[in-house]
Amino acid sequence: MIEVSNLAVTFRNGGRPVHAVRGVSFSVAEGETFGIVGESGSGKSTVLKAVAGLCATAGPSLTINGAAMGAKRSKAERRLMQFVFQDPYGSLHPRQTVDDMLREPLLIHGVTGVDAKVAEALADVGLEPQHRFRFPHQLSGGQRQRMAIARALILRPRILLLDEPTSALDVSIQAEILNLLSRLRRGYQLTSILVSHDLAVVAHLCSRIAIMQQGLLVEMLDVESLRRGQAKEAYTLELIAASRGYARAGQVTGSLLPAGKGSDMAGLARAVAVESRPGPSQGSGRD
Amino acid sequence: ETPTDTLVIAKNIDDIITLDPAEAYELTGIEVVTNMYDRIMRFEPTDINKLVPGVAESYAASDDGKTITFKIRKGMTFASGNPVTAADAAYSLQRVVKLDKTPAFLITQLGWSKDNVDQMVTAPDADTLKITITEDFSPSLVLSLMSSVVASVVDMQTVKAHEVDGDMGYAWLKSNSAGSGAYTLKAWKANDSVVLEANPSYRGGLPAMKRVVIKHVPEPAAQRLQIEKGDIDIARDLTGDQVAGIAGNKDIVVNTIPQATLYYVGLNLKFKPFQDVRVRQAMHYLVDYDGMVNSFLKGSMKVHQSFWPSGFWASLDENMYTFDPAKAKALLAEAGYPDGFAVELDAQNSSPGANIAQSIQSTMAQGGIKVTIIPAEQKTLLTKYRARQHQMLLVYWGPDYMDPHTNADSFARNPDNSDSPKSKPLAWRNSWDIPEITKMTDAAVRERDTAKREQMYKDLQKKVMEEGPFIIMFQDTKQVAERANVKNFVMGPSADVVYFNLTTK
Amino acid sequence: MTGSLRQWLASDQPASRRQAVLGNLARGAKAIITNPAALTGLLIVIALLIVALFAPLIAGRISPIAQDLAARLAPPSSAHWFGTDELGRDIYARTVHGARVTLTIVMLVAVFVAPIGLAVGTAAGYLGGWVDALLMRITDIFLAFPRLVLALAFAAALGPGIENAVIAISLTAWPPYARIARAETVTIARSDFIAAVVLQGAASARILFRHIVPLCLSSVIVRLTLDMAGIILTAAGLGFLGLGAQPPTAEWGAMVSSGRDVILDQWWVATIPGLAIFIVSLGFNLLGDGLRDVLDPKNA
Amino acid sequence: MSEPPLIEVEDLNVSFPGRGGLTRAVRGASFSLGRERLGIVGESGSGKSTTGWALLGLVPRPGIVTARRMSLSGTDLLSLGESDWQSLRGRRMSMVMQDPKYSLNPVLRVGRQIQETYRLHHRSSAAEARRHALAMLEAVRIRDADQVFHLYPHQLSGGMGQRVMIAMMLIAEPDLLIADEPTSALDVTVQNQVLRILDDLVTVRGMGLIFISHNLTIVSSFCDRVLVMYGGRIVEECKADELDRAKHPYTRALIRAAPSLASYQPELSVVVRDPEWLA
Amino acid sequence: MAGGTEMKGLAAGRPAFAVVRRFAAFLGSLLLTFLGLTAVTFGIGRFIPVDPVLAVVGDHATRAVYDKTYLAMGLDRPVPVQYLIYLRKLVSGDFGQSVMTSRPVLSDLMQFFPATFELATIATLIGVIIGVPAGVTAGALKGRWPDHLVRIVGLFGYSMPVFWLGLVGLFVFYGKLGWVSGPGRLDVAYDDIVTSRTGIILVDSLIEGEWAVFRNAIAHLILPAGILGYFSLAYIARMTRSFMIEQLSQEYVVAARVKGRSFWGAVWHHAFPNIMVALITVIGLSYASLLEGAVLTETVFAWPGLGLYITHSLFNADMNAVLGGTLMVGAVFIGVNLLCDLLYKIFDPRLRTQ
Ligand SMILES: Nc1ncnc2c1ncn2[C@@H]1O[C@H](COP(=O)(O)OP(=O)(O)OP(=O)(O)O)[C@@H](O)[C@H]1O
Ligand SMILES: Nc1ncnc2c1ncn2[C@@H]1O[C@H](COP(=O)(O)OP(=O)(O)OP(=O)(O)O)[C@@H](O)[C@H]1O
Ligand SMILES: [Mg+2]
Ligand SMILES: [Mg+2]
Repeated sequence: MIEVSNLAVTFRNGGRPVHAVRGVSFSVAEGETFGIVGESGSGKSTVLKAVAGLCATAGPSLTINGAAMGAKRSKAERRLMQFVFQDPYGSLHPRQTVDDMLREPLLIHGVTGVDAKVAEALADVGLEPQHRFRFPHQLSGGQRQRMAIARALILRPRILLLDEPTSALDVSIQAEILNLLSRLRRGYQLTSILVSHDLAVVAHLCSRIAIMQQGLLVEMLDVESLRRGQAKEAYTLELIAASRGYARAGQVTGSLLPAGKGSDMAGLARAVAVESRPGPSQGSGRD
Repeated sequence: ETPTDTLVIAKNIDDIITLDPAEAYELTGIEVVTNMYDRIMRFEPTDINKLVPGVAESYAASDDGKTITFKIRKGMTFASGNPVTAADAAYSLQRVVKLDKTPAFLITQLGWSKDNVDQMVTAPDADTLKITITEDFSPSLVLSLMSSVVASVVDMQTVKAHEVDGDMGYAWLKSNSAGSGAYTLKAWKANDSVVLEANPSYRGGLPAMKRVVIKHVPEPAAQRLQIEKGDIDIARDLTGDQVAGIAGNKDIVVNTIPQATLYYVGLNLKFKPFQDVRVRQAMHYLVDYDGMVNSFLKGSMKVHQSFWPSGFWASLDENMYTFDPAKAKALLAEAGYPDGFAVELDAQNSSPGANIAQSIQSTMAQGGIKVTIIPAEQKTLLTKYRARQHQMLLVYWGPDYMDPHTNADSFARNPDNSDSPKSKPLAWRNSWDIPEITKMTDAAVRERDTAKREQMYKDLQKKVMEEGPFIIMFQDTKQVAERANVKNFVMGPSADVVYFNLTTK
Repeated sequence: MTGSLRQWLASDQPASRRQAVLGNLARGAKAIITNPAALTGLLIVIALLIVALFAPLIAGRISPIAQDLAARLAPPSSAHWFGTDELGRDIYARTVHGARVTLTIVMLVAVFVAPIGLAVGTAAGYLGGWVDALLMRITDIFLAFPRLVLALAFAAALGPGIENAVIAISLTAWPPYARIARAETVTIARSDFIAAVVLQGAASARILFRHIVPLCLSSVIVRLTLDMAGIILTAAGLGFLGLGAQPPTAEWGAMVSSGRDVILDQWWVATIPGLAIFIVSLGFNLLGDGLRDVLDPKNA
Repeated sequence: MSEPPLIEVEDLNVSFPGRGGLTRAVRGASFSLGRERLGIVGESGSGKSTTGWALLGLVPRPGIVTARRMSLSGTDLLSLGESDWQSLRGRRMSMVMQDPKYSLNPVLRVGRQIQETYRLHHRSSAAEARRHALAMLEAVRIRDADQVFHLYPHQLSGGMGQRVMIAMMLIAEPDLLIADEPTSALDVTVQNQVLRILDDLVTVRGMGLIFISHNLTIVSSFCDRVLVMYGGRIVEECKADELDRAKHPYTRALIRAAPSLASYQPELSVVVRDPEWLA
Repeated sequence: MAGGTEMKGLAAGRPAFAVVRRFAAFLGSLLLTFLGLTAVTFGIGRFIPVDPVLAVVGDHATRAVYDKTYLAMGLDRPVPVQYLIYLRKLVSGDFGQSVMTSRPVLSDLMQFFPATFELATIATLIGVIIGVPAGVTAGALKGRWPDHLVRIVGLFGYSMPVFWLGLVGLFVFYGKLGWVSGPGRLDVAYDDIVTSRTGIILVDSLIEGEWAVFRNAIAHLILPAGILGYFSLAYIARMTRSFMIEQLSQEYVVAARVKGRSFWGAVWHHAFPNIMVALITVIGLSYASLLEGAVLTETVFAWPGLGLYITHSLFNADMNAVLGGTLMVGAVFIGVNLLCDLLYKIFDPRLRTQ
């Protein structure tokens, strides 16, 4: 369904080129949920945005349903895939009500029966009719993210791109959203790509997981290997270890670490070395 | 407090654009030139009503009146030390004609041109200046012209020394002086000040005020504060209300001096209703002359309705019109405008024009005439006026020299009413086509019998007052506020007769 | 009745779009009313509106243009509450009627400045590239122009009169608005919710007008209310130079300037319209501050 | 040990008057703390941060703080004047905030910001303060401390920024550190390093630590004791390693709601809120 | 200004090239701005309903004189040609002659600008020295009485017409109290004591050590500068206040207090440095607008400044002077912008990296 080959994205940061994504290839089958994890600034969001056509890529590197996609897309191509953003506070227009925002895509595409469709979309994501005329600031974070999902799904896309949909939410809300997503994914037979830095979240939803580091796709795992900790790359192992919680000094880290494959401390030392190098930070996209 | 040997005058001087006597034609410019240059004929500060020889000592006209011979005063020197000779005088006049700047017409109307002026104006010897005219002008008019700003005598040697590319010192003399007057120019800083210094070799003796500073103070209220504080000696631009405000101040004396400037409304005959003389007369009855003069114009204007200001030879002082809406209505009804009409009045945007216009607007409404005021900057107003694009236009007019011909030439003469005439007198600007009256004016200027000539001008004034497209309303009077210790600041009816050299304090 | 209306408005579960919109207006209004400074501003502006609308009633039968040269420059008294001016006109009546002119100026400028500034700023900010470069260069030229020269030149070219003064002021006033709108657009255009609309397939025009402009509008409106005093005073400045309202129209700026000759003896002629300007700009400023607080989503 | 506990709080209430009436952010919280790691967990808006602010006397206007007792090593905090607070803050207790990007002054060099804390509490020369600051940077395991000293916050990565912040807050060697979600803006890998530093501080220096987070995995593995807050109340207090045996239904629901890498459950359990919990 | 248009080219990556390109782009935009300024001004010259010839020859001139002057001023040529001629002269540094002052426009500007500069600088200093602390205080104490006081006082300055304030100020401080000197730049007695080097009397008198002149100049300057300063104070205080409110809600301010900083310490040592960039913009803009010359103030105080000069020239259709003045103001504006850019980099390290 989605075929990404040798995707490269370069930004220009005040004249200085930033190679955010440097040749990433993967494919996602119809109905599959594909996960991407990696540290901050590794290019996860950028990959998603490139797939969505939100940023220019170097050369043709993307086919969807067999059709090559450029950065400029037609309305119909747009309708094919939708996006849910990380920040539920920034992805909703602050001066539009839920109703306005849900109507907008329907109006753009000239869909009829707007009112009924809006009501249906709200029900789908578990929002009450009373939320329909609220502004974003009158909604909680979880409700906002539901709203964003409703907006993404109201056009019945085939592909859903999720950029850390729960990382701004706390655990209890995260659970609700994750449940909602797995339900909808089944109901609508969506193909999706999920980006997160939380391995547990990715493992919960995805069947295959890509690990990114500094713009490169360093490793690809299926969920079973991930759960078992059968990774090759030190970095992946480190991620897995960290998601187990904090290992106090002298305490043995969970059994997930296979013997001889480097230890928590080794990874730490390397990370310290990387971190301590003074110089301009990568600066995350949010600002 | 001002220094004892310095006279400080506050005035709006933003009209100065040059201090060259061949070019200066703005009130402040002429005033400054008057104090820097002696003229062939002049009004002495000791008696500003009498035209007397200046640089000349005496004059004699030929029998046909076409040639006048002046004898130059002996022993005079310019501020530079050079002697004043007839050659200087001749050069000065020739220079004016050859440069042909704005005021040149004052003497070119005598029939002088670039080509003939060297023959018409000559200095046969160091003491004799001989001028010949080709036009039929009465000698008294010619003598008047020899007292105008263009008859200022410049120091030929000095000017020639500053000549660039044969410009006769034009570039230099704009902001320098080369005269034999009471003062020399120390500095002219545009929009700031003019500073004059006493000329020790002046024939009238060294002035008491060693320095005269004319400060640019555009805001009258600021002038008032300054004179009250004693930071200036003379305030020139106080309004009537401000003068009233300082009435009780013993340190300040206010002198009222009638000026030759007239305020009038021009009625353009291109605007249909004004073509009927009854409408024009009706308009005259719809102005509250006395009301204005007794209120906001108090002290700064007096009612005067003929085109030659009172206080001068041949002026007609009877006023025909008073504010009389009933009479106006009757006249308008007769002319076929019982309900009046709507008309635009262009007026100056600052006082007193703005207030006069509003008063006219209000009183004309009583006659059914709906006036819309279009305020404008003076220059905008004049541009429109000269293009004859107004309907009614409130403006002022100052004579160019002290002979009634200057105003008659403008108010009562329109030789060519076509759209591009040789000159644009006021009659033309108001589309007043008057072959008859033009002839009368031409006759008056030729008349050599003074009494007869006077009568002719009075008749002309009457005629214009009755029929003309001019609602002449006021004659300007200047109120000059002086510190009580200032004595003998001489100010006449025009800028040609403002003298600093007798002033003491 | 009022109680149920209040409940209907205050409901956090509106049943219809209309109720939602009205409810939001009501909440905004309440926020302004409960803020003393904003309320003062609002009351002043309302008072100005009332005075402007009902000027003939409020001024009584006194005409703002009737001259009485005999009673000129009279101090405030029971006959003339605010005294009379240099042509004997009643300053009270002129001040009251002047509210109309002032309001006209203010509203007309608003009508010109906001759209020009918004259009230029948002287009430049959203479209970027050469459009941005070109529009911003033009903005810079206008910004680098001596403002009064520009205003005077336009006023002089168009001829005096309120409308032309308004055009002249607007032409000089829009560049800062364009700058604000552009800066805001640049940040808004980068935001996720705009990306969301892009992904839905909306065309540029739709994005600009339905999504970006409404967001810039509030800061433009706020800035506009804060600029009101400046606008009135610029108009007054033009009036001072003879390019404002035409006489005998009562316009506060022109009234102040015509009273300046007598300011030392008859203070009221210039001071009273001056105070009127002060109070009105105070009103607009307070209201503007209040509006900013209300419109700012952070404070909602 | 006769030493009084580091912190004693009894019946702490914090409320904010606002447009919609009074918001009660903290309701009757009581706890005490020794030289240990105390975790506070709870969902967003449950009053975790507000509790921290109250301890520092920095509840923003117009918040109202009341308590029956609030003391630091026996010093009554409730009766302190502003200048007493100032000498207390930074010196006796301090706070590390969630996001170094917003909590470091963007226009000042980090070295200066670290020194500042020291010089606010110690009369010292610039050179001495600098020496201390450099030592502190090294203590939080920043190599090339000399260079980092001269950088501006925007030149630091998130992990480095967080360490700088810790250095800045600890240079005056406070007895108590409140860490308000100090790692949630960080990558998992960096997160561990920061935790390690905090850990050392408690174990080596004997500092008291209040660790605020909503990440149960971290809290349970890192802290000694855990307070669970819900709606401004402390609904549960237990030992960290006994968290899986928690009694309060909210705590239990919270634990179950998190997906786990180790095991897959198709449907995550959702916290069903019971109004009773607030009673 | 420096938008940094995106360029996709090989050269883009090479730093030396980039610097050259940036500089060229900057020069280009500068040139464009000046071209735009002159073109618009030239257009205005055609628009205003004043006959430029009339301004020279006066109302009473004859047709012949008028025509001659018309030709001499080159007005018979098509406007674009006139514009090109003007530009060509400009390139050789010739701004033309002013009709109103009969002098080269350049020397006029050299006379009028220092007066304006002196006034604007002192006024801005007053605005900054009082306005910034007032704004900071108001912002820090938002909603309390110092805030209200600053806002009301500021608003008063914002709303009172300058000619009203100017005249009343003269009346009170000059007329009644005698604390300051009246209109003009110097008393007559002090004229011509110091030679004009910079045209800025304060500086000139200091150079020659003429303290009496210096004192007198101050006495004249203080009131108009105070009144203009009041305006810029009102504006600066208001903007400072809102910047301050914004910054005080930032977390680093709280962090500073956690460290043990007092409230005011956090305000001045932490929040304040962060509003510098925005503040510089505001101050720069208000300074630039004062440098344009304040016509009304200059009128009331008989201050021979640029505003009066340009306005007066405009009303007399003295286009050379207006063009020269406009270019001067444009240059000042651009200069102030550049200065601001420079200062930004000093005050905000985040802007330094490029
Ligand atoms: N619009 C942009 N302009 C310049 N650089 C950008 C832009 N967007 C992203 N980058 C840079 O590209 C790199 C990858 O960014 P991206 O947002 O894809 O990372 P991420 O993996 O999603 O990180 P995070 O976990 O923080 O969201 C980063 O170095 C970022 O600074
Ligand atoms: N300055 C304030 N004014 C009004 N209400 C406030 C203020 N600060 C906090 N609150 C309210 O107090 C309550 C507790 O807030 P607090 O920040 O302590 O929650 P938290 O547990 O730290 O949440 P999070 O995990 O999101 O940081 C919330 O309902 C919040 O809305
Ligand atoms: Mg991302
Ligand atoms: Mg918190």
